[in-house]
Amino acid sequence: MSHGPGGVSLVEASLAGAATAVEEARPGPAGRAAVGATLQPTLAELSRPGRGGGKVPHPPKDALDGIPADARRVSPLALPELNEPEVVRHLVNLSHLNYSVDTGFYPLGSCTMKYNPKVNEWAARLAGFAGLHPLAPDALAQGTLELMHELQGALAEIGGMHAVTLQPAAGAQGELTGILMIRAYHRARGDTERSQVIVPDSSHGTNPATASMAGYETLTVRSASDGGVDLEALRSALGPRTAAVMLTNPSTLGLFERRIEALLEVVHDAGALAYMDGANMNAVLGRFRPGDAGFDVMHFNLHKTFSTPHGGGGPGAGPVACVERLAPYLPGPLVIRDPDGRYRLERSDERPTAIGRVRAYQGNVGVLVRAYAYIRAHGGTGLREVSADAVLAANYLRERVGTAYELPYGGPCKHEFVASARNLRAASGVRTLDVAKRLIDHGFHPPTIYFPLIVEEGLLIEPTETETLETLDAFAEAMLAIAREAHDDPQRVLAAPTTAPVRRLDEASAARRPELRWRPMVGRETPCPT
Amino acid sequence: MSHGPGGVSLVEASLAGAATAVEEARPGPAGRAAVGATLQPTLAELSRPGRGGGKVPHPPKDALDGIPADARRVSPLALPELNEPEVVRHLVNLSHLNYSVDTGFYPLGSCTMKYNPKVNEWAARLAGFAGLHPLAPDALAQGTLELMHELQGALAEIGGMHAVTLQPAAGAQGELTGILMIRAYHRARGDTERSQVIVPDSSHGTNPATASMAGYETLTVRSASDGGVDLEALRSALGPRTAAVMLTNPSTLGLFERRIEALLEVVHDAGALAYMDGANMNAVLGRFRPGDAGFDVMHFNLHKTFSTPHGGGGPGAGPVACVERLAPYLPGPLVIRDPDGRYRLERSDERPTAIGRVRAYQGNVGVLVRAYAYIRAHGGTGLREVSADAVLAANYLRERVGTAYELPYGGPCKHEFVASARNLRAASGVRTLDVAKRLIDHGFHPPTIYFPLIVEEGLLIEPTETETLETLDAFAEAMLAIAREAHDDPQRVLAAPTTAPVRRLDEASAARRPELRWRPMVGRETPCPT
Amino acid sequence: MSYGPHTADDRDRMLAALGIGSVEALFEDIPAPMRSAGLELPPPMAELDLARRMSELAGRNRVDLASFLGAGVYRHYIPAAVDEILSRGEFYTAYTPYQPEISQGTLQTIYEYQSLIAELTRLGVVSASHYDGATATAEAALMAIRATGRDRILASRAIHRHYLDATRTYLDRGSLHLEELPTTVDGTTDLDALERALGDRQHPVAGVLLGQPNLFGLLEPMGAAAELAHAAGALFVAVVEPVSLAVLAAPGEYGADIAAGEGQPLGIAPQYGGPYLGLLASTEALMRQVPGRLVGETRDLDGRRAFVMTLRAREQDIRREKAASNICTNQALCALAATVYLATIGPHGLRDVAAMGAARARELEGALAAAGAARVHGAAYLNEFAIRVPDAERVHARLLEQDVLAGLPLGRWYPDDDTLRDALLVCATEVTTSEEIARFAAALREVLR
Amino acid sequence: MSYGPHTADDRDRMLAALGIGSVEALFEDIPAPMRSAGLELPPPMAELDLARRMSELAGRNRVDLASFLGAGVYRHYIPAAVDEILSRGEFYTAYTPYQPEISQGTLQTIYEYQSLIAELTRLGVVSASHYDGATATAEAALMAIRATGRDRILASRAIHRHYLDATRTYLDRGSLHLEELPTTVDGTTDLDALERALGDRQHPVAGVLLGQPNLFGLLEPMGAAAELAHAAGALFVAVVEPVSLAVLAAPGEYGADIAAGEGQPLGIAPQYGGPYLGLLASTEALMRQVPGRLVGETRDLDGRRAFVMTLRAREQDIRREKAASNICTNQALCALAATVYLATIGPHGLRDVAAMGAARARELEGALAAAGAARVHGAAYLNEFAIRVPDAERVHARLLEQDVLAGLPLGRWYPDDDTLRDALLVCATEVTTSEEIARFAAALREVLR
Ligand SMILES: Cc1ncc(COP(=O)(O)O)c(C=O)c1O
Ligand SMILES: Cc1ncc(COP(=O)(O)O)c(C=O)c1O
Repeated sequence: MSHGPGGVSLVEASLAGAATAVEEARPGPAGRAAVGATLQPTLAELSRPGRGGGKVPHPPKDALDGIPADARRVSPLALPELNEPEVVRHLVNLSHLNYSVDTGFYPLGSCTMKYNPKVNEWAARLAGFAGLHPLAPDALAQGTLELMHELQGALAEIGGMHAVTLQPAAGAQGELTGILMIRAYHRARGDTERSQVIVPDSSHGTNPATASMAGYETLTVRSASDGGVDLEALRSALGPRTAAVMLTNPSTLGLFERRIEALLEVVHDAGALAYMDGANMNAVLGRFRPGDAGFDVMHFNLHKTFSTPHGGGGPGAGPVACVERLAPYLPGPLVIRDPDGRYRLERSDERPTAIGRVRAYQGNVGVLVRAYAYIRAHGGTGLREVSADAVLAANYLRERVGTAYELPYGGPCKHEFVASARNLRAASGVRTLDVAKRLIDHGFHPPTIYFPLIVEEGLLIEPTETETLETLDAFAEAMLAIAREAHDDPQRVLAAPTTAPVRRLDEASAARRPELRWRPMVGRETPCPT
Repeated sequence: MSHGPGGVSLVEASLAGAATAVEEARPGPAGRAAVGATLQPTLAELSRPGRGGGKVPHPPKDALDGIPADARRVSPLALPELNEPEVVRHLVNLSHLNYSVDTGFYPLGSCTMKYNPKVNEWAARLAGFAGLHPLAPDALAQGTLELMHELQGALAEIGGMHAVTLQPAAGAQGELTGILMIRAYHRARGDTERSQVIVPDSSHGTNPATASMAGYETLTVRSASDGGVDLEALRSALGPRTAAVMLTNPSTLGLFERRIEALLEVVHDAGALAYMDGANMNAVLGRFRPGDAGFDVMHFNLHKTFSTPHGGGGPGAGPVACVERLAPYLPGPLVIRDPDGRYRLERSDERPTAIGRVRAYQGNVGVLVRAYAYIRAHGGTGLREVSADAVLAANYLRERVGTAYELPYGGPCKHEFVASARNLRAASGVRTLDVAKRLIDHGFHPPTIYFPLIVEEGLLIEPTETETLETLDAFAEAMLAIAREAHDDPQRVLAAPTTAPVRRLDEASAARRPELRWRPMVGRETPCPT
Repeated sequence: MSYGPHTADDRDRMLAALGIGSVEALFEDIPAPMRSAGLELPPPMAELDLARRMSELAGRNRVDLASFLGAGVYRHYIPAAVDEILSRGEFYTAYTPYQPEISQGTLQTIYEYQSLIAELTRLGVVSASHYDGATATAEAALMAIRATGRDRILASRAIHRHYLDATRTYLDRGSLHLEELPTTVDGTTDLDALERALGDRQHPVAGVLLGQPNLFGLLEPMGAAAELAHAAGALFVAVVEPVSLAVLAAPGEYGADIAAGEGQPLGIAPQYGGPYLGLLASTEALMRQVPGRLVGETRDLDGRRAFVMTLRAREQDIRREKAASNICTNQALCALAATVYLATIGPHGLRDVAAMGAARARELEGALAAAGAARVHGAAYLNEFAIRVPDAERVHARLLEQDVLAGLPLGRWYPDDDTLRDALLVCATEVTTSEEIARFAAALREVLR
Repeated sequence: MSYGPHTADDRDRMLAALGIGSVEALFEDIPAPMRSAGLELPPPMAELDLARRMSELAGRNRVDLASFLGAGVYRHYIPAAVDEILSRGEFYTAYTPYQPEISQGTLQTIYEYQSLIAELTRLGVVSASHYDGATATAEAALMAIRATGRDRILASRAIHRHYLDATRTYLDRGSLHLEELPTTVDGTTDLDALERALGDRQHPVAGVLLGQPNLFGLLEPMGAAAELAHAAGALFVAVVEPVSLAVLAAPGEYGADIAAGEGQPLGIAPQYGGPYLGLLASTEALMRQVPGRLVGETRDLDGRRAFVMTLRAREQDIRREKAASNICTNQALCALAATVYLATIGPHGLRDVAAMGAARARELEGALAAAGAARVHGAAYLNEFAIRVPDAERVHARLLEQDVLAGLPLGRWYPDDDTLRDALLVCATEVTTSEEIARFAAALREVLR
């Protein structure tokens, strides 16, 4: 086999060959570049029998003599064999193929791709935090327990809630936790007929999916023309079978639910509980506390509101906060401060009403460490500044983008806003997807598109509170330029992206004939070199 | 001012504008790219009065009352004002403009750009190493002192020498240290007429520069046609005024000095001392010990032989090892192990013959930590494998490249070899510089070119011992392809690079009208925001 | 400290563009009575002060004991390259690769992760990636329920308690049933009981779950259990520890339909509980039941190979209430850690890790037995086992005073079990030293005296 | 552990291509008698074992004391962003930017570094970058000698001893002269002595070197000294501490021709001595005398702005024995650290750092005076000063037992000076806490009792 730099295998080489022909014909960093983004072979293609090793000492020969033959692995362990230099080079080069907050503006609506302070990364890696076993006795875990206790308190204060569990691993798991707590609440009251959960049609997909996962039937109510929940529609959906209503506030349209008082009143009048999806809390920090407003339970998305990094898709954390009457059902263990000032995990017999665990151990503590650091860095006043900056940026950008795109809903918006390319499509055939792809050529990560599903040709744009005015302006100008391009030169927009490492992908055949892994490397395993 | 993503200022924007026009006309990642390498504005251009802050607490208002008025700064402190997110984004994007060992093959002859193991980076950052003050009492520094003592011993063993100082900050400073020790030696013997240092014409520039810096006259002797030092030329240059001869072995032509026994004999016969530039020791680790051969003093380049990273131009470290008769002159303090097993720095009165310090404190200890880790990881046997792999790779590549380029010297080579594009130039007008630039388009860092100065159209190619055979083959193929291109399509080679973030630079006007800094930002300073 | 970017001047310009005088105007949509005036939280901190506070808290934890605690989370050597790659902003500050053209880094690493875990488990479809071992186990149970249309899960009581708890929580919707299978005196799952439970024609079983090694560190008769399950039309779910798969039979080898487990041992630090990585692999037949993200290979318009999220019709953002799971943000960075770990350690290294753990554990068994504490169970183990000591909680506490963390007192998790009330579950890995083992044994001898 | 990439098969293929049977054949050019059979060094270590060894050594150092030791190297808070950027392989595994087309990252950061230091010092030409403060000082002296054609340097004895030592070493070639200028009783350089020394018509002076603050932490009369130097046709070299330049007059303001100094305080960890960063800045008139690397702005063929190493005819690889210095590998990564530090901390932050150090130092002065140790000198100081205690070495050792690192006993560096024999040089920075100051004072009171 012949190989390129970093070991491009034959397979890849033929790919590269195909690409090279094209490369000559059009601009863009196709094929290989000395610096910048270059497609890479897979680890399997880079693997050579006999490479690797040296990380751990060799065990004695008889180490496995105690393992019965029928429990042993028979198949070869055909993992790739590489030396550290190739692994590192492979991954550094792959990293260059990613767009990230650390390299550019990432206005991905609903996801709050704001800057992640580096000191938080440093803190989370401290040996005292990172090395602590989740079953370590409380006496060994006083630092982390204190941090978690303080974080429980801070989130309760921010939510205007009574108690908090840090256990859920993400927003969606927070939702599940909250809904299961609601079931436990109704059940404890003997109120067992409630089998439905109501969500607005603008809600995030995790809301209805959570309701189903918890065994509820989902009812979807439509939004009013102003983007808020249609009060009448909600009223008629509600009834004795309603267990809960899940509202996102500010909503995934970036709007504060103006009729919130009336909505909560009808929910509670129906004997249902009100769940708040708090994923968008960065818009209202220090300005609106769901507990004060009458919500019963909510989750936070630490990886959004409190700036823990999104990690290419995770990890995050989704703590749940609730009012006093739901507190008995929070999954245990909570973190408790004893009168002597020592911290400990709650014992399972202390709160037998708790719903079961939703995961192992105490939660994504590494994420909690970062969120704690973020909250302490900002303090109460700083968090209020966060919401001011998030909302100001979104409204400013909305104003600018609105000169060329439709704005289906009135303002002010909160942390994000929806625009629509319906006008472009009608005039030029250029769709939202094309606008998104063309933004890539202009150097930006596209917004969330076609979401919420209720908006035709929707673009959900969230600038976040950490971007400079210069960046907002540059993005606005790119959006306007694309609108002009759609008019003057639609082919150019339809062909986008042309400057990314790859052009648009064939997603249809990927789904038709899923290729989900390297072909097995069976038989290529080699005996240990030593 | 209008700004682009990451805040491209007007200045930059007009540059970018210029680039964009061109971008359309030719392939390559010119202008802005969503991922990959994009030129960046400067920090000054990104600066906005009033940004930044929050890293350290504010001092009391009267903090500076004790400073007399005439000692105070009057000029504005017009440093850039940025928030952390912009700083990070700026630098991450700048990093993408660099070619590095972690992203590709870097056969820069004489520089030994081999892979730098990550565990060494981790180790050097351990708080116990990184946080230690250089004047900390010995009792607080036992870990680092033990490491340094063991490293002194290991380098003595590797060099076949009697004693070692770890103080010099780089190879060049090691040379200076060695030459000053030689002067001290002659001086101590009353031998004060020796005012000349001899170097071969193939030597690295630091050798003659060092001799001058130490106040010696430099005599350059020519190389023989086999690349080795011309014994007769050396003999006639030597005399009662010769203080030292500096030899690099293996030489910067990648050749082991075959006449080394005879050379050292004539040097010593003339009463001169023999300095060995040990920058190329990776070729002969465990196979040739300069002290055994009769060299009197040598330096190591830890950033080459022992794989500490080159850091974009440094830091490195250049320990000096010597035979017993020169040991009295090593600059102090050495690290000493007392009979009770405790480590300490030598006191200045213990070795009054020592030459003065060549720098402050104990050396680039952070680099020493990495080199120590590298040596311990390999052990004696591993270091011998290093030299085998380095030499095998160089000879293999030499064999392959030699099919299209001239090889001015016979083999075998050691860690590197010289090729020449003289044949290409004669046939097609394509020069070594053009070959180098075209290698960039093929995805490689070019070799060192026009060095050593004695080789016409020379390319000094050092594959190092950490590159795979696939990478060596791909590089060879690129070299051969370029030779073919030179023949078939010389314009293409002459126009290279076309896929790098910039094309060839106007170096002449840079030197004619040096622009060495941003225009001062005077007057843009703002009062502290709080 | 604020990370906000705006100067006063920037704010003024934006307000002017909006034609308002103050940012407060943008919050007037919040009904006045519920508008909050601020938060009662401590004041902001400069980074220096924050760093000091964080160091202080981290310093209050103790991670320097001789530790023999495993019970699902294992200390392993993590090569330095892993953290160096994970610290790259291009990876950790990106999000779910919705835009594949500028996300090939994340996409390809997920694809490589899928491939690596497929090879380890010998099961073709790997979902990248679930929250942790517990939720992966719960999702595996739900998959079995969806795939069979049945509602009854049998799970060995020797599966990690938290996994069982979480699975029970996930299944707690009235219509689904989870039953625990007892263990025999040798510590492994009672196959007779399994056969009986499967035999209930009235209530057919969707899935059978066994751990390998089980919570007591013991090797279960996976092949036999899988056969029984299949004979009854149920799926067989293996809850596995990934490092062990270097030396123990792969789930695909003994006929498991699904493998679930905790990926933490693959290069992820303990962190007091997470983030970790839920492993979930299944046969290709179950592909469309798989919850969570899948990445597939495809081509771009110019024919270049590229990767993309695929089979997305299973996911919540597309299918809402009909989705296979509500999972959205999950553990991509942890999957990257596992990818880098496996690529760096390699097949021989992984086998060395597993075998060295076994060797150390045998050394530990010998030393503890000599100190007076024999094993509880008779079955074979890999690198973890239970010992019997009188008054386990007291012994555990006394050893803690000697800076020995003597594993987990099993009575905490099995308070009603006479055999386990006096048991300590202890483990060893390649980072356990002979010196630590000797310290443990000496301290134990002292305590037991 | 070997990082070597070759499989046995690879090696065989390469040997076959070379037509040889063994790699030993490639070493036959080493004369047999000097061919070595191997090295007596310990055996290779797996990364796990190596990591353990390195942790063990690091753990043997003690960096947890309340430290008041400065003397040229200062503990400052380093924002986390600095190390994150420095850990990027693209920066630290590149080399000198010989190929500018693929080195714009390094080139631009060096250019930014030059600009930042130019602003700090108010001197236009900054060389990036020298080994440390000592060698930068020595190079500054050599620059003055080259620029004036004279051979005599006057240097205050209150410059850091190591800088003076290194400068003496660099000048030790027979033909050059270094003389020390005395200090007056207030601790600053004796200007009368300077004037006298400059007055020697027989032996004109090339350069005058003063430290600001000087080694004793005191503020020197830089303006007056510069005037005297210039009046005698000598260059004036200020040896400065960069953080102090946020609040103290810049060298360019008081007429210095060259500024030299130690860049360590700008975001670089102490590391027991290095790598650090030699600062070297000069007026534009001296541009062609500057040793080391200079980066300039230029354009590429398409008119894009780009950066390139320039004025290279001063460097050893081009000019060999005629070069301005032998410097080659130097401290680019440390210059990057300083760049990221300055960009992150900003002008206001840098002023806060300097002023907070001054505030803490005054607090320290008060506390130590109350404990019975008064200052030695009368001149003003910024954040470092000397106190007088009886038997300084003993007091220092006793305080060490209390985990207080009481600065530097100045008698070590000035053994023949009666005033300094009983002096401890102590400093405070923004990381010094009031609690540490109180501990120091309490322990000192105890010891002095
Ligand atoms: C409004 C909303 N709700 C819920 C979620 C789900 O949170 P997670 O992705 O953490 O599961 C998200 C995030 O993606 C969201 O934007
Ligand atoms: C042969 C040789 N000698 C000396 C040196 C100088 O070493 P340094 O760059 O560390 O000063 C080098 C390195 O660049 C070299 O290659």
